Formats: sequence, C-alpha cells, structure tokens
Amino acid sequence: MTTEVFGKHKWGMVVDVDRCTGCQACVLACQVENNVPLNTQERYERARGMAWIRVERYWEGEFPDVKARFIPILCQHCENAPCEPVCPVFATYHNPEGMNVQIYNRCVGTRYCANGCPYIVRFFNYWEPVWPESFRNHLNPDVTVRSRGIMEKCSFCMQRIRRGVRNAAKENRELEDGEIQTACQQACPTDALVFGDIDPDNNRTNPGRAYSMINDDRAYTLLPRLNTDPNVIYLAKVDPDREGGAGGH
Amino acid sequence: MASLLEFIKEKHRTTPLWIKALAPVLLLGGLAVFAVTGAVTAFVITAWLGQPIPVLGFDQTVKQPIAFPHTIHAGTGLFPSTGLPGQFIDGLEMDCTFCHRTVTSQANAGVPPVALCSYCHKVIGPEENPELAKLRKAAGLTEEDPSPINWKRVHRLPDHVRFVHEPHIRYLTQHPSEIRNAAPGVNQLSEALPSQVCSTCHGDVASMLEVKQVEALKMGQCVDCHRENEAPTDCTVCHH
Amino acid sequence: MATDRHSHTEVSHEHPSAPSAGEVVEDLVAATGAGVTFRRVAYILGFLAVLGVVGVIGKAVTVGGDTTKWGYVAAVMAFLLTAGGGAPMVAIAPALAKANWVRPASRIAAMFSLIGIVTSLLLIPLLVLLPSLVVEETRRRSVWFEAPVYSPHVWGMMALVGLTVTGLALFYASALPDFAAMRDHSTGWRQRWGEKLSRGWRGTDVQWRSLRMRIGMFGTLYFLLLVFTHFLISTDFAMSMVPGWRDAIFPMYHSVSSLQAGIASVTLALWVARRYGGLERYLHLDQFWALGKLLFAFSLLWFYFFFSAFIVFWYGRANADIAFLDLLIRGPMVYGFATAFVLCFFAPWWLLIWNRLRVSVNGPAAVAVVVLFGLLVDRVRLYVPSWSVPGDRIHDSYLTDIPATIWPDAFDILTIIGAVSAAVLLMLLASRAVPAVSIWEVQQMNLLSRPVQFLRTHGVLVAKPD
Amino acid sequence: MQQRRDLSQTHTNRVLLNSQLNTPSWWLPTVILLGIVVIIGWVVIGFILNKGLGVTGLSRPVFWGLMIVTFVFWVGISHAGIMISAILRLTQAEWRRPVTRAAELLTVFSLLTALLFPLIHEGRPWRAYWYAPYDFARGIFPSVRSPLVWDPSAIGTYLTGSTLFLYVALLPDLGNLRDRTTGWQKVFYTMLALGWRGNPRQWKLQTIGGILLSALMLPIFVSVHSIVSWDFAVTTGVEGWHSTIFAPYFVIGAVHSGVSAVVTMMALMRWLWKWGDFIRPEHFDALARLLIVVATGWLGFTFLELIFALYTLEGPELALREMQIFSWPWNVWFIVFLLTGYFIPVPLWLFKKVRNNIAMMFWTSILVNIGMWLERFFIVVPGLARKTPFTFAWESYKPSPIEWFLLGWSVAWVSFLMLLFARFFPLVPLFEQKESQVFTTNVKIGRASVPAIIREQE
Repeated sequence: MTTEVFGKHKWGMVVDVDRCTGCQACVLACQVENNVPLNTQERYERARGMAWIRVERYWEGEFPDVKARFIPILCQHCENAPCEPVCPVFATYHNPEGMNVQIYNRCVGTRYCANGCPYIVRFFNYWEPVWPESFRNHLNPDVTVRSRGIMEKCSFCMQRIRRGVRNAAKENRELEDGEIQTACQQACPTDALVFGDIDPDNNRTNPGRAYSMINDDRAYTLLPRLNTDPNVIYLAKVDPDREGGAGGH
Repeated sequence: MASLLEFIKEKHRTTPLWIKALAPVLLLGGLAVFAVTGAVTAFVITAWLGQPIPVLGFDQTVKQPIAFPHTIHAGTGLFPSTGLPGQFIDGLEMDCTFCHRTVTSQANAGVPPVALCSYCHKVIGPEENPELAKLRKAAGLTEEDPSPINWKRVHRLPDHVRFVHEPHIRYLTQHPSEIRNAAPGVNQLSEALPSQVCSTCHGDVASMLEVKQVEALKMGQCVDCHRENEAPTDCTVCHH
Repeated sequence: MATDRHSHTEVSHEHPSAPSAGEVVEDLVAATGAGVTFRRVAYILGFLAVLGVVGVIGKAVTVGGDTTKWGYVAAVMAFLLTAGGGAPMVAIAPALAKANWVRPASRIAAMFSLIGIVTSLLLIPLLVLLPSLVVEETRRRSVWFEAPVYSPHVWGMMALVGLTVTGLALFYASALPDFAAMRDHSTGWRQRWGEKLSRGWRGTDVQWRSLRMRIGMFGTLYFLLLVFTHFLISTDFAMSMVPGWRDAIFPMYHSVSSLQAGIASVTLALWVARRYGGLERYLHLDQFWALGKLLFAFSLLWFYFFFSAFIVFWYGRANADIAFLDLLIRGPMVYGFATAFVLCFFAPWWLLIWNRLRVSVNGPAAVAVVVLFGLLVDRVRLYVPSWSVPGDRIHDSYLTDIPATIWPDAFDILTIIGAVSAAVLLMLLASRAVPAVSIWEVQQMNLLSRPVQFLRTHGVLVAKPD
Repeated sequence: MQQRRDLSQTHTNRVLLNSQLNTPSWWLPTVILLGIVVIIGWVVIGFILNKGLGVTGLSRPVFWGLMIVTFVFWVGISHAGIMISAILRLTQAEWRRPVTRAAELLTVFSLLTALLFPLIHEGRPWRAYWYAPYDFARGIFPSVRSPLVWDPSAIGTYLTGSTLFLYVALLPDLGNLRDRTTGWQKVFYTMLALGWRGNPRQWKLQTIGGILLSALMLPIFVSVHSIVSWDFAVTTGVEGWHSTIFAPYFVIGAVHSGVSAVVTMMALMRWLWKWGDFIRPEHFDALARLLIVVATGWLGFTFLELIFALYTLEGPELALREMQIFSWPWNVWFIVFLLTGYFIPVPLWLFKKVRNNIAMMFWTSILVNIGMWLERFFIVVPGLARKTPFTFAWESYKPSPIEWFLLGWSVAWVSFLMLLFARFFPLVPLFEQKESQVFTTNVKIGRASVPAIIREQE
C-alpha cells in the first residue's frame, strides 16, 4: 500500500475532566499552532475573542459547598452537527473521517453555522487578522491564514493528521496509535486530552488509547438532549466528597 | 395601381408609434443584453472548463534575475546560450531532482541554494558570460559583496491550498500510465523516474528557455485528476 | 312552482329563479315533516348510539384505569369536536364577510353545535383517566404552570361545555324568526313549539337589530372558544401524554383542521338535505361550489400546518424531535399517517383542482366524505399513540421507547360508531324541530340580489347593507 | 360604500394623474433630500464592504443582528402587496381597488431592500454567487438542505411575480398616460404601454393575467415568510427559535405589519396628492377591520409561541424567557412591543370614529410597525445571546451606529423609490377606479337605499 488512504479512521478526542487543572496551556498551544489571531483586550470587550479551545469555569453545588470546576471546550466534531446542513455553500460538512470540517476558501460568511452551534465553538473573523511584524515569520506554514469575513474553528489539527497519514503511507506502514498528536494534547501537562481513532467498527489489533477510554464509566457527552452525537467524549470529574465518587457535569 | 400605392403609403404612415419608438430601444437593449449574457456565459464557460483566459500570469513567462536556461541544463540537443548570443551549447540532460532535491520527500520541490550552482559554475562557463557573472557575484566568488538571488516564482498556488509534491511524485512514478505530457515511451514503463513525472503539471520544462506555467492548475484540474486516479477528493486533503 | 322545479335538479350555471316569500315559508316549514324512511333511519341510528354506550361501559369494565386502551375514545372525542365544532364557523365567518351564498347553509351549519352534547358526554370518562399533573414532585408537561392538580380537567370541561352552550345559543338566536314562521304557518305541535320558542318575535326593527347583534356576538365568542377549546383539548389530551412533545402549532393545526372538517360536514349535510330532505329548490350549485373552494383551500392549509411542524422536527433532529416523528409519523402510526395524509390533503387537492368536480353538487360532497374519514384517521394517529405511552414514562424529558401499535378492539369500534351515530341522530332530530334551511335568510337573500342585464352580459346585482 | 359618489372619468383622470402631468412643487425638494440620505447610505454600505463586519456591533454568540432583523421586517412589509391585491381580488372585496397599485409597489421595493440586507450582512458578499448552481468544475453545488438557499429562491420568485403583477396592472394606465403626454414622455409611455388600446381582447387578457398571477402567487406569498421563519426554526441549538409555530406566526405577523404599512402609505398619499375623493375613510375603515382580525390572530400566535416555550419547563428556555420579559432593559422594550404591536392600536380600531379618522389611522399604523420591528428583534437577538449554558461571553448585543443608520436609511430608500415611481406612474390605478364606478350602484330596498355591487353571474 503506497497511496494515502482516506476515510479509514474516525478521529475523536477524550477529555478527562478529572485531570484538567485549567492551566490553559492547550489554549496557548492551539493559538500558536493554528495561526489563531491574537486576542486583544478590545476584542474580548466586544465579545469577539477567538480560542479554538477554551477552558470554561463553572460552579458546582450550592453555597457554601460550592466548587470551581474546569472543562476544556473545543469543537465537538458532532456526527449529527447542527452547523452542517445549514451552510448554503458546503463550506462546512462532515468528512469521511468523522470530522466536522470548515473549508475557509468556500466560506461566504453567513454565520448561520455559528448560530446553529450549541457549543459556541465557531468563530468569525470580523477583521482582517494582523500580527506584529516580528510574528510574521512564526506563522505555521501548514495552516491557512484566515482572511476577514469567514468562519473558523478547531480542525483537530488537520495539518498534523495529514502529515501523519502521509508519513505512514510513505513508509508503507500502518499508522500507529498516538503517532498523531494535536497541539493541545501535546501541550497538556496532565495528559487530560487524548486524541485518536475511536471508530468502533475498525478491526484493529491494538485498540488505541482514546478508543479504550470512550467506554469508561465516567464517559459522557455535552448536551445529549440535542442528539448531536459528538466525537469529543468527556470523562466526568471524580468527586470523593460525593456518593459514588463521580460527579457529572 | 395608384390607389394601391396610396394604400401602402397610408398603411406605412400609420405604423403604430410604439413600434417606431420601441425599435431603437429594442436594438440597443438587445445588444446590451447580448453583451451581458455573453460576458456571463464566457465567465461560466471558463469556470466549467477550468481554463482561465490567458492573461495575468498564465501561459506567460517571467523575467528572472538571472536568465537561467532550463534547456541547457536539462535538455538534449544544441541550445542557444542565454548570456552569450550566438553561442550554442549541448544540453546536459540533468535530472530534475539533481537541483530540486526535496521534491521526492517534501511538500516543496525546493529551489537549490546558490552554493549548488556555484559548485559547478566555479569552473564551468566562460568569464565573459554576464549571466554567470551575476551568479558568481551572488555566490560570493567575486570581490563584490554577495547578495541573494531573488528568483521569481512561476507556479504559485493560492494561499489556501496545501499542495505536497511527495505523494504525487510517489504515485506517478508507480503509475507511469497516468503521467501526462511525457516523453515518448514513459507511459509504457512499469516504473518511472521522479524526473519523468514532473511534466504532468509543469510541461516539458527541459525545452523552455524561460519557464512558463502551461497548465491552469485550477481546482477543477486537481479534482479531475484525483477522481480519475481514485485519490481522495475530500476538501480537507488540500484545504486546511 | 312545480313547473320549474325540475330545472334545479340538474346542475346549471343559470341563476335560480327566486321563489316568493310565501312559497319559501310554506316549503320550508313543510320540509320538517318526518317520513317513514326518516323514522327507520332514526331508529337504526338510535340503536347504534345505544351500542356506543355499551362500548364505553364495556371499555370501562374491561380495562379499568389503564390509559393505554382509551386512545380510541379520546380520538373519537377529538374527531367529533373537530367535525362538529368547526361547522358553525361556516355559518358565521362568511356572514361576517357579507357573503350571500352562505345564507341557505347557515342553519345546518349552526345545527352542528348540537354535536357538542355528544362530545361533552364522551369527555366524562376521559377526564377521570387523565393522569394527574404532578406525580412524585415531577410535573408532566402542561400549559398549566402553578395550577392545582386537577386544573386541566376543570378547564377542559368548562371550555367544551362553554363551546356547546355558545353554539346552541347561536343556533337558537338565529332561529328565532323561523320559530315565529312555524308559529304562523303550521298546525299541531309545531305551532305550539314555535309559539313557545319564538318568544314573541314580531319582526320589529329593534328585534332585528338585536338578532344581528346576537349573531355577531355569539359568533365571535364561538370562534374564540373554539380555538381555546382546541388549545386545551389538544394539549392536555395528546401532547402532555408524550414526553418531549412540544409543538406550538398543534392547537392551531387542530383549529384549522376543525374548520376543514366543519366545511366537509356542512357540505355533506347539505347534500343529504338536498337529496333526501326535498330542499333542491333552496340548495344550489352556488353553495356547493363555494364550499368546494373553501374545502380546497383548507385542504392545502392542512398540509401547510402539518409541514410547518414536520420540517422543524425533521430538521432539528434533537432527541425529542426524533421521538415525536417516530411515534406519530414513522413508527406505530405510519399507516394511519399515510392514510390521513392522502385523505386530508392529497386526494382533496387533486380532486378539487379538477373544475368538473369542484363546480358540481356531488363532487364536493364526495370529497367531504373523504376528508371526514381522513380526519378521523388523523385524530386516531395523534391520540392513540399519545395515550399508549406508559404512565410512568410521561414525566421523562423525552420518549426513549416507542410504544407498539394499539389496534382497536370491539368496544372501541362500537364507541366510534355509536358516538358518530348519536351525533348524526341529534342532527336529524333537530332538522324536524326547526327548518333545515333558514327561512328568513333565504327571504333576505331573494330580497338583496337580483339578476340584471349588464352591458351585453348577465349579472347579479348584490345589495350589501351594513 | 356609503361614501360612494359619482365621479366623472375626466375628473378621475385629472386628479389621479396630477403627479405625472403637473408635478407638485414639494416633489423635487423631497426627492433631493431623500436622495442625499440614499447616497450617504450607499457610501456607508461601501464602507462596510471595504472594512468588513467589524464595524457592526455583532459579537459572539450574537452573530446575527440588526440587519437580519431589518431583513425580516422588510420581507414582512412586502406581504402587503399580495394580501391586498391577490387575496382581496380573489375574494372580490370591492374596497381593495384604490390600494392595489401602491401595495404591490411597496412589495417590490421592500423586497429589493430586504434582499440587500442579508447580502451586506455576509462576510464575503462578493462570493454570493455561490448560492447559484453554476460551478461544475469543482463538482460543488449549493446545499439544498440549507434554508439560506431556499430563501433567495423564494424571495426571487416573489419579486419576479410581484413585478409582473405590477406591470400587468399598470398597462391600461400607461396607455392612458401615453394619450395625455407629449414629447419624451409620450415616447416613454408609448414604449411601456406595449400598444395598449383597450380593446376587448386586451382587457380579457389583462384580467386573465391578473387572476392567474394572483392565484399562482398565493402559495409563494405563504412560502416566503415561512421560509424566512425556518431560517430560525430549524436551529435546535438556539432556545426560542426551535418552534413549530414559526411559519404561520411569521406569515400572519407579516400581514399585520404589511397591511399597516399600506395604511400608513394611503394616509400619506391622501395628504400629499389630495386624493380625498378616491382614498376615502371607508377604505381605512375596511383595512382597520381586516387589521383587527389579523392582529388578534397574530396575538394568539404570539401567545402560543410563548406558552409552548414555557411548556417544556427546561432551564435554559426559562432563563431566556426570563431575560426577554423580565430583565432590564428588555422588559421595557417588551412592554413597548406589546403596546405598540397590539394593545394601543387594536382597541382604538374598535371605534368607528378612529377607523374613519385618517390621522389616527396614520399614527396607529406606524405604531404597529414599530411593534412588529421590535417583535423581530425579540426573536432574533435574545435567543442568540442566551443560546446555551456554554456561552462564556455573555455580552449583550449593542448595535453600532452604522447598523442603526442603515435601519433608518432603509426607510428613506424605500420612500425615495416610491416617490420616484410616483412621479412617472399613477399610484392609484385609474382603471380600477373607473371599474369600481361602473360596478357599484345604489338600489332601493323597501324604504332604504342600499349600496350594491354588480357581479358576474356565477
């Protein structure tokens, strides 16, 4: 086998909320890897900040037994994504690898997809992105720089996936589990993010780390009532104070 | 007879005013509609065929800082020298990958560093060739300060396209029947050399004194070729 | 009079010749007489109605408190509310819009409010069976937020009874001059009956003014109550039983299909009155043609309201949306849905778009039968699966298991036949007690419109008093 | 009909063609003034295209703002045309006659305006042609699953149909104008009149054309605003949008605002061109009675929409409604919306005196459109602002001055187009007016003299 085979994998991510410390290393790594424009104070004040992955803080319990929790939220790559059918020009669609992808050059900027997204992980370029001159040569050459007027969102580091698959094909071998790492996963100090193939129909000898985690007792998905069927699976926070130990989100 | 003539005259005189008035407008309006339709049709047809109109770079040559002849380096036969008019030099039949070294392993084919040029041109080529003098200056072989050569890019894909040479070379060397614009006989080979593959997109560069883009390299072309060869056509293969 | 009677039996575009005011009274009062056939039909219907009572009792005895089996009773109740409740609107709406064609049909339309009696009776067993609003601290979905546990029951009953009473009031108010006509132009019990009910009607200006005011008032009130009743019945008796079913258009869909069914019922009743009641002289192509047009319009509206809900569920794909489609359209009720879709929308659409059928007497009547049957199936499709959701699941956030198809048993069939028969019987009896075509409306119509020669063509001059 | 009076055809011609034959003196200054606003508006649109949507107040998650609200508003106004000219034509309502032309015109111009807003609201409007199925080379068609593809096709069809309808109804009057003008005007009207001579065959074709177009446009009329509503309703993720009632709710709301806009316009026409003989209080009376019914229906739908939103008893939905109705400053606007949309105008319309008072009708109909604009704002913005629990940037949307300006500009732009049109074409159809004169009469019934209409025999 020498050509790149497409659609063989179904990518997903497991986020162990119990391990997340809310350190935001993933946010920074993503920003650098994916040429996400710099967020100035003015942008945040106008609620236009961009972060393909963000760490949300939420409170659990009633005062005084209240606890701060962290949960990283990124594009859930829903199998049944509300953002996909509404795009009039197929700029966003579901690809055979189980990912919800955004094609920048096809986007006309209706922002309809962003309305549909219940996780609010889609971002619109209100302005042409600018970087300080000293940053210009630091941009990732493998990632398109998005111009103004289009949507963008987490791509599961598509450039890394493509490179990994290509390398395996070049060396005429199967892709190894863990060979492809997303930028956020690479940066996570507590190993809370695990990216990998989660296709249940894939006959594999080695199940892979992400795949072995999705059937965990603690596994859940966000907003299940909307039936979006995300490919990002969360593992619930373990709360020793609580009966049973595991607290849901 | 006279009365008939009168009748026709009368009839003509009473041609409804609206027809008279409408005629020039219809004529002008018709022409305008025709022109607009024509322009739109031309646009649509070029989009369908994936063939842009030959302006703005396509099918045109670019003046390079040094008149580098691909002919002499890669071609076979006698070719005119670019620096010394009237002189002819035998083609060297060099392999494409001799200079474009990363083409079989990486995304970019790679423009060779000037050191690679000067490795040969330290000795080869007469002093009086002005083009070689520029090269030697750039390579720091002369007294003057060296300065980098600002090669002009001929094949440029839009920023939102991620083209990787390596898998394309790999596939075509193993499937020589898919190579286009190739030298005779290449398509019958069981395995081709990387340098026999380039012509598919770049044409016969070896015969070009000044390199020009011969294929439109529009998305339609990429997609067609991918479909014919059962390569993936998912958008994310090239756009991310 | 007898000489040109045959000219009205065949369908023609000619304007019917107007009978004189005296003829109208005599004809229409005479038409209230009951023949042998009438009696036979009435006895059969009465027997069937008794069987219906047996059906309800049998149901109560065999299934006890289990709501699952009561879906068909709920469905037939909703159907009667739909078909009978909407009909009086046919009399009111065009009257408010000053349409002349409706005058001969308004009495029959108003008569349909009698069906409310049957509907109200059917409500009684169902009210007992409705699951309570709050069970173990969890509330089933309801339009009542912080209301007492039994509030839906109380409101539902009040709405239905109120609707019936208003309908009867409308019927009686508009029949006053005709009772007076019976008083003056008949003998025996009819005269006494007319004397009692006409309440001293003399036809003074004041009396006419108050008559018009009453019709307008009761008519408006009836319409508002109709929408309100459908709102209550459809939410409390269907939507609240299916977890996650949240369909804001549902009450409106009910109201619109109620108007559709009302038009169909009136068309059918007019056809029967014309064919068997000896009223060819008063019920013309005009009425059927106009009703055919309305039926066509409302059949299209049925689809519009259905589709407005469908596309939102189908596109939305949330769990509740999928469960709803599975339950009512794809799952246990798929055949019911397909039948209702064809009979309520597809068949009327293609039949009534055909000029020869729409512009005829028999065509709209035939389509009316189709539509009425379709709406019965539609109510079955909506109510039976709702009632078949197990009682302990109706407090969930959405339906996870789709219940299986519930087929009608013998008691259900008896109940349906009995309820419909009782309704028809009431109508038949009423048509003996008061002329089925309003005497004063026909007289007024003859007064207000007259054929005229207009340039080179024939026209009708229609006077429109305020 | 009680105010019917016999008007000679000469009088009708003279008065209704006054704008074309003797332009009133206020016309030019008004048009120039509006024209300046219009030009500024186009410059502002150019500025948006040049700078990008950063100049708006849009944020995340409020990705759709004032421009979409204004789009829905103008599509709503456009529903007046078919409501008045098609539905009332098919139901043979006599009082529609003086209103038809202006209502149709309002449809065409408001649709043009409506189409503009989503276009400039796009990130890259110059790529809008991708909505059309043209590009075979890449094998990508527009996604027919997207309501944004249904939208342009529905609105485009409606616009085409309305324009045809307007033109067909304009033909007899164009013939009339041609015969009364000289010089370049004659040439102009001659071309447009397409040889209208008013012979029986032409009249027959014109009538058939009108009736056919009315019948064919009815489904389009319903579909247009339904599809606009599905832009919102198909979205599960936004609380307050995913409601099955949206399609009929939007349609009836559109009729409410559209007919009110027609009332506003009729009052203006009556004042500006002094057409008191033709646009009579009875017409306002009839429109107001129609509006009472429509408004009450609309209120019923509003009520159902709210009730069924609360029906779920789901946290996020309740939170949204709480914000929309009770929290500052939304609560004030919500009350303003209810008052202007229904509770001030409708009770007033119940009085015959108000219905027959042109000034009152003018102001109440303007109130309705303020309320209906607010209604659209209440649908679009709060839903987005409180979409799900994941909104980490709960910033309320503040429209930028540019967006407010464009809202006002759109009104000026439509008025500008209307005035421009009114200079060259009669706003009240002359032939309808004359037809009405022929068809209506008074008959004596007993002691009373009752207005009557001559109808074709059915």
